[in-house]
Amino acid sequence: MIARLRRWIPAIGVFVAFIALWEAVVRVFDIQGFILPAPTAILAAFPGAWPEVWPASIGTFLSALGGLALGTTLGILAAAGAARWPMVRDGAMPLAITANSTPIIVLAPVANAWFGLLSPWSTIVVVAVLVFFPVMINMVRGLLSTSASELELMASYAANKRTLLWKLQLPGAMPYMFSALKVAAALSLIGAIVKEYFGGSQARLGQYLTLKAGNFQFEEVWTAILLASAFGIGLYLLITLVERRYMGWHVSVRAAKV
Amino acid sequence: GGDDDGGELTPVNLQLQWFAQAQFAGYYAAVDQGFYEDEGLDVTILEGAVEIVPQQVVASGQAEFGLAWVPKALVSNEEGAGLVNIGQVFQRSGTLMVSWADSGITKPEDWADKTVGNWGFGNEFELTAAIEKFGVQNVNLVAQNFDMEALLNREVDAAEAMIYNEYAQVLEATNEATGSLYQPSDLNVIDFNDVGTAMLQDSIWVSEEWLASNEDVAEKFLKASFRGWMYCRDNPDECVEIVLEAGPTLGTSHQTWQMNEINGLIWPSPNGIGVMDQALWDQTIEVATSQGVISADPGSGAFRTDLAEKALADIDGDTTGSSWTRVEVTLNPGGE
Amino acid sequence: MTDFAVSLAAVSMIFETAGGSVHALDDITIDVRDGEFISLIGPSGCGKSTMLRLVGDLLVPTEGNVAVRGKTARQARLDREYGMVFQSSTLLEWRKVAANVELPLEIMGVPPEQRASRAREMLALVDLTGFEDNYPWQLSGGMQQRVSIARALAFEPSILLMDEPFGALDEMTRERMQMEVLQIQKQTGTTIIFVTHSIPEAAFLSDRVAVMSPRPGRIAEVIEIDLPKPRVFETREDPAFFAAVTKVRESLRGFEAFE
Amino acid sequence: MTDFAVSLAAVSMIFETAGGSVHALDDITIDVRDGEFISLIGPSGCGKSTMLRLVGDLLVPTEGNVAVRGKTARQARLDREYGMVFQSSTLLEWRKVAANVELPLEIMGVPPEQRASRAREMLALVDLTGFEDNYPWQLSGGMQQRVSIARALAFEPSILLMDEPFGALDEMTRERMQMEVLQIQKQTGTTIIFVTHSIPEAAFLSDRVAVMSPRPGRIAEVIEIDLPKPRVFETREDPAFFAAVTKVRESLRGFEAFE
Amino acid sequence: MVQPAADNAGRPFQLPRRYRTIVSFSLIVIALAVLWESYKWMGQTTGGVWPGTSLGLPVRTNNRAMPHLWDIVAALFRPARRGGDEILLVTLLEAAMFTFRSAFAGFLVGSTFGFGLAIWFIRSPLAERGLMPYVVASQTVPLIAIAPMVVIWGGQAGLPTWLAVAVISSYLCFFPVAINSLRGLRSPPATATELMRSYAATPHEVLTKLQIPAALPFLFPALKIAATASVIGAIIGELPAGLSVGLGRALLSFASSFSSAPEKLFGAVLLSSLLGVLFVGLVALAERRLIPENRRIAEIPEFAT
Ligand SMILES: Nc1ncnc2c1ncn2[C@@H]1O[C@H](COP(=O)(O)OP(=O)(O)OP(=O)(O)O)[C@@H](O)[C@H]1O
Ligand SMILES: Nc1ncnc2c1ncn2[C@@H]1O[C@H](COP(=O)(O)OP(=O)(O)OP(=O)(O)O)[C@@H](O)[C@H]1O
Ligand SMILES: [Mg+2]
Ligand SMILES: [Mg+2]
Repeated sequence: MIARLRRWIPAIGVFVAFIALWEAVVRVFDIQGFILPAPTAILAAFPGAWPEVWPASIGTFLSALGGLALGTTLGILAAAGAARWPMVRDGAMPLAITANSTPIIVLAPVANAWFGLLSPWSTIVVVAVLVFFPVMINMVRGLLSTSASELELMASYAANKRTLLWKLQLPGAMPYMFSALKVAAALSLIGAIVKEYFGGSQARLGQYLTLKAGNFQFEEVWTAILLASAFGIGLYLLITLVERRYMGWHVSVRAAKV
Repeated sequence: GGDDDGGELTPVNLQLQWFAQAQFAGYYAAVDQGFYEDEGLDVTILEGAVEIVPQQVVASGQAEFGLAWVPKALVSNEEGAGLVNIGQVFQRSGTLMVSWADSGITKPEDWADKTVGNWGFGNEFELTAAIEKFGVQNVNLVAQNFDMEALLNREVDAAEAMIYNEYAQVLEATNEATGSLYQPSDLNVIDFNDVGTAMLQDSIWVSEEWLASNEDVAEKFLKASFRGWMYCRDNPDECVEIVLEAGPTLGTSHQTWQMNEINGLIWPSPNGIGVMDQALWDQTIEVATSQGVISADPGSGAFRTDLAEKALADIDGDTTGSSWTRVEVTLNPGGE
Repeated sequence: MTDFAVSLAAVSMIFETAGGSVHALDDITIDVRDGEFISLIGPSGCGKSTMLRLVGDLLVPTEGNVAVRGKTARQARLDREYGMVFQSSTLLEWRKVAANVELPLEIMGVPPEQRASRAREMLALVDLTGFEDNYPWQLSGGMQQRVSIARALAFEPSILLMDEPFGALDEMTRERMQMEVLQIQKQTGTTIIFVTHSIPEAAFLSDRVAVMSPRPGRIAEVIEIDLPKPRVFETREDPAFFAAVTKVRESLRGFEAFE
Repeated sequence: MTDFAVSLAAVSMIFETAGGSVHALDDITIDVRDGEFISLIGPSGCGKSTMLRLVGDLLVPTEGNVAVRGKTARQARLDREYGMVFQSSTLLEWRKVAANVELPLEIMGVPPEQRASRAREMLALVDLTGFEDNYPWQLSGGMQQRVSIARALAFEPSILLMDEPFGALDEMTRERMQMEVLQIQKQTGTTIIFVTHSIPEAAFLSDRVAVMSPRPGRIAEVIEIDLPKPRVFETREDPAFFAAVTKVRESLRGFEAFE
Repeated sequence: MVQPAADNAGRPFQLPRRYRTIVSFSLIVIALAVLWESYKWMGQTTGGVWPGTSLGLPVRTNNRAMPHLWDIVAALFRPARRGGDEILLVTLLEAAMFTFRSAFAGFLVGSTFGFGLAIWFIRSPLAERGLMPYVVASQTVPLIAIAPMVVIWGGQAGLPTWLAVAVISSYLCFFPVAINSLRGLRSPPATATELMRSYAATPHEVLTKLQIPAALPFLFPALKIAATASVIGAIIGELPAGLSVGLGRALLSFASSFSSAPEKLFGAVLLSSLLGVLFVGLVALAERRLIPENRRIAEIPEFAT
């Protein structure tokens, strides 16, 4: 338990140092609030902002989670298809890249036109598109990284492709999948917030940010940014925990523990 | 009075609220026609985007001049931006609430129990003021994108639209039922100038601090800009061309429409272009304070007319545009 | 023809590599009787593992034909006739020891409780009781090899292809494992093709020993081991056993001398 | 004390695993003389590889102390005293065979031409000329093992730790490799700690054989092999050789019987 | 690690890889096009519900949400605006070239930084534990909210604008590279690490001779992700930069006139996506050169039934 706490000391230390530095810089150089508000000012803005920013964060976070789930699922499915049929891989990869390189700012109006401004699906789908590619490309590599001898073993059991996928390729792809998930988790929040800049319900972080920035309330803007970060870090930690639980066998997790 | 000391131009930046379009034609024309150069200024026009707040850009010193709506700039000032309005270019508000003719929304009270779109970003104050002013109940406010999809898809019952831009976009869209463009008769329009909650829009802002030592630059900038706008009043088609050059992807008929409507927001300028109309200022402040947009009257220091007046004194030609008349513009599909 | 469990007819295998083509096996013809224990012995790199792979349909011969119980090797594989012990133990690193042993049972649809008890039984057989919950990397080399033997035996295949299964085991453990395999073969009539480098091991276990010559791998001689069955501990003291060992050794040295 | 190449004093090693702790080595005390060839022999899982890792400073003992030429094991490692042959061949899969052999030379800063010629020489020694440009996966198991032997010998370490280096080799190749290693040791005075499962091999090669008992691994007996040096092919016919083999075997069976 | 067996012995005929890519890509494109048009046709015929039901379709089918594909293609070959002489495609290509520069610079800087960060973290677990949460946080800070600040700070520091854009682009790039590299650098087998230890190899040698080669399979997917992210980042970065050139600008102006001229936006989307494809293609090319044959994506052999 103490050892566990000790793991967090560096992170907390950096946090304290960073905040102190931030505050000092703002004070010493007398930086105006609209360029960079001081941490104390942001903290002071929290109680006032809370009733508005908290529900907005929850709404955004849920959309991000929904998109993350959808995009990850589709990414894994597509990767499974691509790993199984080279034809799919050759044809679908360029398309996946195409979809992914579509900047969110244009996905937003298209998604609004497709699903409706007010439909939660427009945000979920934008996030899913954004998340899809990192998951798929990592998973394709992961699914195809099984060693020849393991394949031979499965072949000797006349394992069919489904068994191969479930018992060999998917577990073997776990190191890739968890890396992809970490990237995807971060992307999902960016995606959701940027999408919300382009309309939809007003009780969302993206809208909150535009409103407060437009009103020059940058302390409030930063409360939203900090909340988004907190959610992002939480999601990341959750993934890391699951990773440690289910991937303790992998050398990269063992190596990280030392 | 040009600068005589041999072509040493003073570089300054102008931050727009949005990307190049006829809304900013006067400034582009002033660059194109060399009006700024005449004043010894080298003006770089910085285009805007969704997330750009011109007040922030000006306050942080990235641009000397910024365009902003009056209420938005006043909000910024309450947060310490320290900006001064030195030229009130638009004399009236260009904001409309557009709804379908069959929805029967003809006055603010009809918004009750309806879904009403707005842009946020400080562009919504006229709407919220009207809602309050008429005591409209149960308005479901949603953020609309900067296109008119929400209205076209009937996701919202009424949508915010600028007369020079989004309103035109609806009229450039094809009615799939008839196969031809939507017509003004398909739409009901509520004009905030009529509602009485109109607020002053595009105006030129500088930081107080900067202005203290640069009044001459400010005056020169105003002079050249006003000449640009006058040029666009008298030569709208040329100005449309200039704007099209700046943004090679814009629609021609759309910009022509916009030029015409923008001229309508500027002209006539009874006190001369850029000089604040105190009555409209007072209305803006009153609406803004009563809405809680700003907490208190900013007082008389928030705008100055002296610089604009001095600039006007230097300009030959019609600075009030009392004889300007609107022309008929035909919109093409897609604004082309 | 269908009497034979495995028949290789004029089988050749050539690998193409960047450094040129490697002629691994040349004109291999041999028939393995049903229930037979046959050993392959030969110098390192002569193609023993390749031959097992050909029989197991993990490689397709460049030339020639492999038949298994009158079927193609492929069909036999699909019919799950083979159990394989690979030269490297090839355990799945994300599975604990018991789960590795259960793998073939899972694939073949054995219900969970049965799988678990079978795995326990097999691990006891290879003397690894108590290591069920370890991961492969927590085992010694010989222990890993024993897990892979347990895994191959777990589902009672009709043909066992074993590639140096006892290579990393000490003499005592090796002898015990030899007896276990013979015991299992006697009970189930499994046909076993067995690769080893130990001449006494080959002689002790086999009905026949195929001696292979180096690259390109050919079958130099097939030696019948005329020892009574079942083989017991005392077999090793039998003069016929020594004779067989000597015969195999001489056969192996034979082509060495030519080199 | 500094006369000894390697000294283990009261060394214990305990591994913590999810399934409980494994007491791998218990109270190991042994001194290895400079230039000595010592073999470790013992049942699978008794801790032989663990002991090599402790000497090579790849593991740190739970208790006790390892000294190498009067230094700590760590210092000896940093001084590059060790050459290791691991139980699994551990070739880097992205390097061709020759590049794998060159790896330690690269790290030790040998110039490229010298590296290349040294690698060629070593590959010839292990009889793999012609396979320089193959990737490891294109080699047979025994060939991979030989590459890893070539790699360990390439930089002439002063202490060689070899974990079943000849396990996957046929008898002939094994004998040739044994002679090569003895030859190299004679020339360079290398100290060799050697793990094997083959009793004759241990007897033939070693000055002393340490017989280990199973879990927790202990040194049951250290047997001096009193055979003339250099060992030659005929040594295997020497009655003293058979006596040594029998002695080791009996020592090994000894604690088996107790179990 | 392709099994040689997979090629011969009566396996179905397979096109060479190059053609296979073209053929299957075209097939999928055609299939999607047919799907698009028939879905649209169905929606328009039934008035936006599933045939025979009153269940609404998930995606609208009007001409704005789903313009006819031929209209989109035609828009690319019409002048960008009436009276202009440059067709939209050329205008967009010019914009794309501009954006590519920032994106490429951002990609290089971001990937290098991400990789460097991963190396630092594997060397110093303390640094990892201290900084990793903030690396993650950096990615959840909405880029679009800080892009204007970066541009402002960059301007104050006197950077050329395209460089500020590149910085924003690199900000999106470095994270996937850092995460995947971190995993990859830790992935060499334990025995290989022991081998290097036994040579007392310096951390630098362990890195170059063991960890980096072992990390390549993880690195390349990350670089592909970074490649597409760099384009997205550059486009987002261009918006607050107040530039009048670049894809970001073009996309924003088409997005704002989406209601009246949707085909143009779709055309621009197509082109900016192709920029990403091109970029990823370059990375794939590098991958093919850098990873030896046997370590590249293995085909699953036709073993399985
Ligand atoms: N996938 C492959 N690609 C190229 N060459 C190969 C491949 N597999 C095996 N070879 C070559 O075929 C020959 C025979 O290899 P094989 O593994 O069958 O030998 P082996 O008899 O099992 O040897 P060992 O006793 O050392 O395991 C070797 O020369 C080897 O280099
Ligand atoms: N990393 C580890 N974690 C946990 N247990 C381990 C680890 N490494 C070895 N062990 C345990 O230590 C004991 C000794 O292992 P070691 O590898 O030294 O045996 P060995 O004598 O080399 O056996 P073999 O002859 O089979 O190679 C075994 O019981 C093994 O399970
Ligand atoms: Mg072999
Ligand atoms: Mg061992």
